[in-house]
This record gives sequence, structure tokens and C-alpha cells, in this order.
Amino acid sequence: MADPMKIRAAMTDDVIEVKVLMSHPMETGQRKGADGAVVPAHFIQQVTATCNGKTVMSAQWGASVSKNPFLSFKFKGAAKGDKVIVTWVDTKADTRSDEGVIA
Amino acid sequence: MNLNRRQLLKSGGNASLLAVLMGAGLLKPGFAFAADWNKSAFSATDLAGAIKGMGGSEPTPSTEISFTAPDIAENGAVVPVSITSKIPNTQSISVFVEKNPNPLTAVFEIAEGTEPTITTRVKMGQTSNVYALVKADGKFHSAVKEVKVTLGGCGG
Amino acid sequence: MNPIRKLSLVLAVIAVAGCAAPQVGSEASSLDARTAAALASSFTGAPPEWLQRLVQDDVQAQCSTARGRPSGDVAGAIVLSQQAALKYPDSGLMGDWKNGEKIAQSGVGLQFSDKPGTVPGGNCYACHQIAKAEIAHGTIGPSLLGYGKLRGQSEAIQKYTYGKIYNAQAYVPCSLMPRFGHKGILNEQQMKDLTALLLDPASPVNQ
Amino acid sequence: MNRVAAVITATMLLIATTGPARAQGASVEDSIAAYREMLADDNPAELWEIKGKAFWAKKRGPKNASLEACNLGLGPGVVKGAFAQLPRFFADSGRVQDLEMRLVSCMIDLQGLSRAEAEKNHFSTDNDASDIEALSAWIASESKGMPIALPQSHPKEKEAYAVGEQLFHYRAGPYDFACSTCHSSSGTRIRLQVLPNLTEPAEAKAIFASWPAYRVSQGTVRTMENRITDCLRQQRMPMADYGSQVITDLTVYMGVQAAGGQMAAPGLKR
Repeated sequence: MADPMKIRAAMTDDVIEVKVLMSHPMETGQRKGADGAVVPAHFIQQVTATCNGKTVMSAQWGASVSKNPFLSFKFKGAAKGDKVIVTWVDTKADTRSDEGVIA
Repeated sequence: MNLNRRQLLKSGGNASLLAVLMGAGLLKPGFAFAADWNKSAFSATDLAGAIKGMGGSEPTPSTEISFTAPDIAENGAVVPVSITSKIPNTQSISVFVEKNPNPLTAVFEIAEGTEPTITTRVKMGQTSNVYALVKADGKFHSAVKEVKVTLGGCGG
Repeated sequence: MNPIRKLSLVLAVIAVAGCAAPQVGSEASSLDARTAAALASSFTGAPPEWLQRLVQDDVQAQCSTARGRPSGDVAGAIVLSQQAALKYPDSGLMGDWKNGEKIAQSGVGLQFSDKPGTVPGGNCYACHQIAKAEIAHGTIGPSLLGYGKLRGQSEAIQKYTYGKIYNAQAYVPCSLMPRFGHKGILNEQQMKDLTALLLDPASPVNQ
Repeated sequence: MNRVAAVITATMLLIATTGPARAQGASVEDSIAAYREMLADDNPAELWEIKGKAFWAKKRGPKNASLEACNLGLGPGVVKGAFAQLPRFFADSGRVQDLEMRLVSCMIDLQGLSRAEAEKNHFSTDNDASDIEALSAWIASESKGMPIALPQSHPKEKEAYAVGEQLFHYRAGPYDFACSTCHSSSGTRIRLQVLPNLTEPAEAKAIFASWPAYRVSQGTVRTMENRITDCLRQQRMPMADYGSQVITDLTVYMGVQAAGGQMAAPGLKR
């Protein structure tokens, strides 16, 4: 199973800034491994973030997002203590969902 | 089932419920997402193809896009990019690395209530122009910056 | 005999005998003995032929002892001994600058991580600015931009340039630059190609 | 040309060409500094900290024990601040140990693992994550902001420093390299990487405080053992044993040079 994400959500005035670190190899399918064979592509394709049942971010990714990806975005319409839930799904249909509390 | 799931997502469904369902093997996310994932845009090898894949045409250069990326990346594996759009009705923000094998890197949909600003980190195989693409009112706008990718370390 | 040299001999014995406990002469300082012991115990997984690399030659020992700043006598002796060991090709000192540029860019070779048969590069850009187009250059060594333009291509300059690549310590004692010919890192043709990179008027170095 | 003339010519040529590289280098270095600044926060090493913290509490081995009773130098189970004082002498092992060797000792003593099991995957590869890298990231983070204070009271701690200093200046191998070749003068670079002068306390502090670190070129957290092993590789030395005395002694040398620096690990490196 995939390793947990690190999610930080901080509110300044009425804007919540969300910062997410994900644990993922983000293999492009172009790289050769130590044995000389091409490492098959394996990357996160879809990321969604919800807060109080509302989608606040949805993204599609290609293989060129960096390994152990970082993402930051901002939204309005939530309060301190609310939870931001981030979910990703990759090319192997692996998925991971974690939450961060707005501070 | 896939349709339900997609509808859930589209309507901003409960992600933790989704995770539970997927964990229980009730949903097969790969298939649903493969359908959602914009394969034609992500497989395009040039800017025109990628934008066509996203349903747009020739982007207009815009000074209303604030695009931060380093002049020189010490390592191409991690290149930080920040994009903020001041264009009204921004619908999506994308990153496009011209000389990567598959240049379209990421597309962020900006929901109602979400600020048109994102920061992420991308891989670059070599020195290249990097485009910030903003879709607003169905039209594409762009900002571009060259990022130099250098050799590093002791060379072996 | 200086203590570090003695330490090297101790190591040489260890490397050859392959034993872990060093045999230390009574007159060697205890710090040097302990340093030798640390070296002798720290590479037990390495192939025996690699252990020879831990053994210092005279110049390495002298430069270590002097912390890179040898006294006048030692410095003079190093320059003389290294000058005497210079070897030049039978004919011609200038090769192909295009190959030279590739050699200057390449940093592989002689590392335990290299595949067998890897041809070592010179890794010149790690320390020197050479061609203007390459911004990723080091500054440990002086900039070589315009090297040939500044000096011309006389036989003396060719000889000096080749010699410097072959063994920098024949000119600058305890130089930080590897002795590419003296230690067999680069072959004769590679050093000729690098000489051409620096001196050929068509080379990007001299544009 | 006679020999003396050759030396003089060489020196003159050297002086004549030292200027441009430095002058031209400034803007490139500013760009690199700007790049690093953009990456300064949100270090992926935080993902390793999460894993490391969980691993510390996880029971395993024949004794089905966690590492929570491990003595990192400040008493059994004390993690806060322990890393800022490592490597140090441990009476039970009779050795000066860095964090990694101490963790291996604890895995053997507390969990009943064999040395081979404890040291397995000590440097992660593409397919095998490293428990030690994760533990190191978390334990280091528990010393953030604290002053580097390697003890130097035990004779073996003093000896490690003295031998470490000798080793730092020990030129050998086909390239004539020592650690000091690249790390004993200030303001120089290899390619675009500014080299820290580890003989200079101010620079040693900043560097020692930032390991272990997430390396963007490798996409993982690397430890000081790994960093030194890799430096030795680039010096064209043989591969050092994991936990070898050479590595411990060099670490002690650097750590004592860095006394008083403020721990900031895990860092983020090229």
C-alpha cells in the first residue's frame, strides 16, 4: 500500500492554503533501472481535494510531475477545524486518501 | 459502477467513501480514471497538440499570468513552478515543458471558490521553454519562461 | 622517512597481506598508526586490488603531511621528480578538439560504481570554465576561456599544456589537479585531444 | 624552456586567468540560490519522518520489541536532542557510534535481529525502501533548532576527531584526492555546486546541521554514511564498509568542527 501523504492546511483571513506532499515514484517509463531495463511508467494521474463534500481542486497529471510530488493551492469557503481530504489515483489503479485539518 | 463513481467525483463526492469503496475492491479506479484522464492532451508532443487535446486553440500570450520558475535548475528532477492567473473566469491552469517527451505535465481545474493559483514541481530532461497555460472563458492564454537545466555534482 | 610515508608502507603491507591488524613500527607516531588502522579496517568488503588505492605514493604523502602547502625544499623536490617523470607522445601533441570537449565533459571512470570497461573522462568542467556555452563549470581551477588565444600555439606552449594535463605537479607542487597521464587516468590520445581543445584556434575555448 | 622558467610561466598563466570565472560565476550562483530558495520549504523528507516515527514504535524481530527503549545517548527512549550529540561514545558497545550504527546496535540488542538483518537496505534502492533512512529522518527532525554538541570527553571521542582530521587530509588513489581537495577552501564550486569549506567552522556548521537530507537527484533521504561513502566513491577510493571507522571518524571530525551550529535536518540537497 502506498505511504501516507503529508497535508498541511492553514487559514489566513478567509483563504486556506493547502500544501500536499505525496509519496510516489512518478516513473516516466523513459528511465533505465540499475539492471539496464526500462522501468515501466507508473505515475499519479488524478488528484482531487475536497472540503466539506465540495471539490476544491482536481488535477490531471502526466509523468513529468516530480517524484514524491508537491502541490499547493488556495481556496475559500471553509473554517478552521474543517478537514481537507486529498485523494490520488495512479496508472496502476493504486490509490491513497489522507486528510489534513485546517489550522 | 464506473459511471456512478465518476459522477461521484464530478459532483465532488465524498473522497473517503471512495477510498473505502476502492479499498474493498468494489470500484476499479484505473478504468474510470483512464477514461477521465485526457490521454490525447498528455500524449501530444507539441503545444498545439496539447491545447487541441484540451479542446482549445492557439493560446494568446498574456501578461495577466504570473509565472515563477527558476532561471537555472540545479537539478532537472525537481523544478519548482508557481502560476497565478489574474485573468477573470480562470477555469484551469496547466504546465507544459516544451522539450519533455510528453510535454503536458499537469492540468489543474480551478473550481468555484478556488483561487487561480498553484505551485508544484516538475521534471525537465533538458533546458527548455516552460509554458504556463491558463484557460479562461474557454480560451487559452500563455506565459513562457526558459529554464536552464545544468549538469551537476562531480559528473559521475 | 616521514610518518605519513611510513603509514603508507604499513597500509601497503596490509593491502598485500590482506590482514586486518596493522603491524606498526615502534617509531611511527601513534596517531598515524591509528589512522592506518582505521583505513585498514574500513574497506573489508572491497576487492583486494582496490586496497592498493589507499596506499599513498611519495607525493601524496608529502602533500598530505604539508596539508597541501609544502615547504620550499619539498615543493622543489616534488616539481623536479614529477618533471623527470613526464612522458610525451612520439609525434604530435595536438589531437581533435571535438573529442577533447567530450572528454572534458565526462566525469566517469575508475569509480567502484562504473561498469567494467568504462573509459574515464577528464571531468575538466568540474573545476574549470572552458567553453563559454557551458555555464555549469566549476571554479576550483582557473578559467581556461581563451587559453590558446592568449598563449598561441608554439611548441613550447603545446608541450607545457600537454605536460600540465599529464602531471600538474610537475609545475605546481601539491596541485589539486589529478595527474592524468602519470596515474594512467587518460591515455595519450585523450590528452592530445584535450591539448587541442585548449589550443586549437577553432576550439570554442578560443572563440 | 628550463624548469624554473616553466614554473614561473605556469604561475603567471594561473594568475592571468583566475579572474573571469569568479566574476562570471556570481550571477549563476545567485540563480542557484534562488532555485534553492524556491525549494526550501515543503521538504519531501517529511514523508520519511512520518514513516520513521512509525517504525520506531513498531515491534519486530525475535524479541518482538520496538526501538522505543533504544538509548541514543541521552538515556533509553530519549529521542529529543539526541541526534545533535551524535556520534558519541557508548559504553555498552565500547565504540564511538553514529546514529545509524547506534540504531543497528539497538536492533540487535533490543529486537534480537542479526547484524545482516539490521543493516539490510541501509541505503535504499529503487525497489527497496530503507528503514534506517526513515528512522534517521525522523530522529534528526527531533533535534531541529538544537545546537550541535558532539561530546569530546571520552578518549575514544578525542581519538575519532584526531584520526578523522588525518583522514580528511589523506590524499590517495589514482586521482590524488582527499576530502580536503574539495572542502578546504571557501567559495569554490564543482560544476555549479558551491563546495563547503569544512575546515571553516561557519561552513561546517551549516553543512553538518543539514544531514540527513532529501536528495532531489535520488528522490530519497540520504544519511551522512551515504554521503561520505559517495564522496569516497568520487575520490576513486574503494567502497567503504557500512559503519566503518573511516566514516565514523570523518563524521566526528566534521561534527566537532560544526560545534554550536543549529540542527536543521533533514535538509534538502541537489
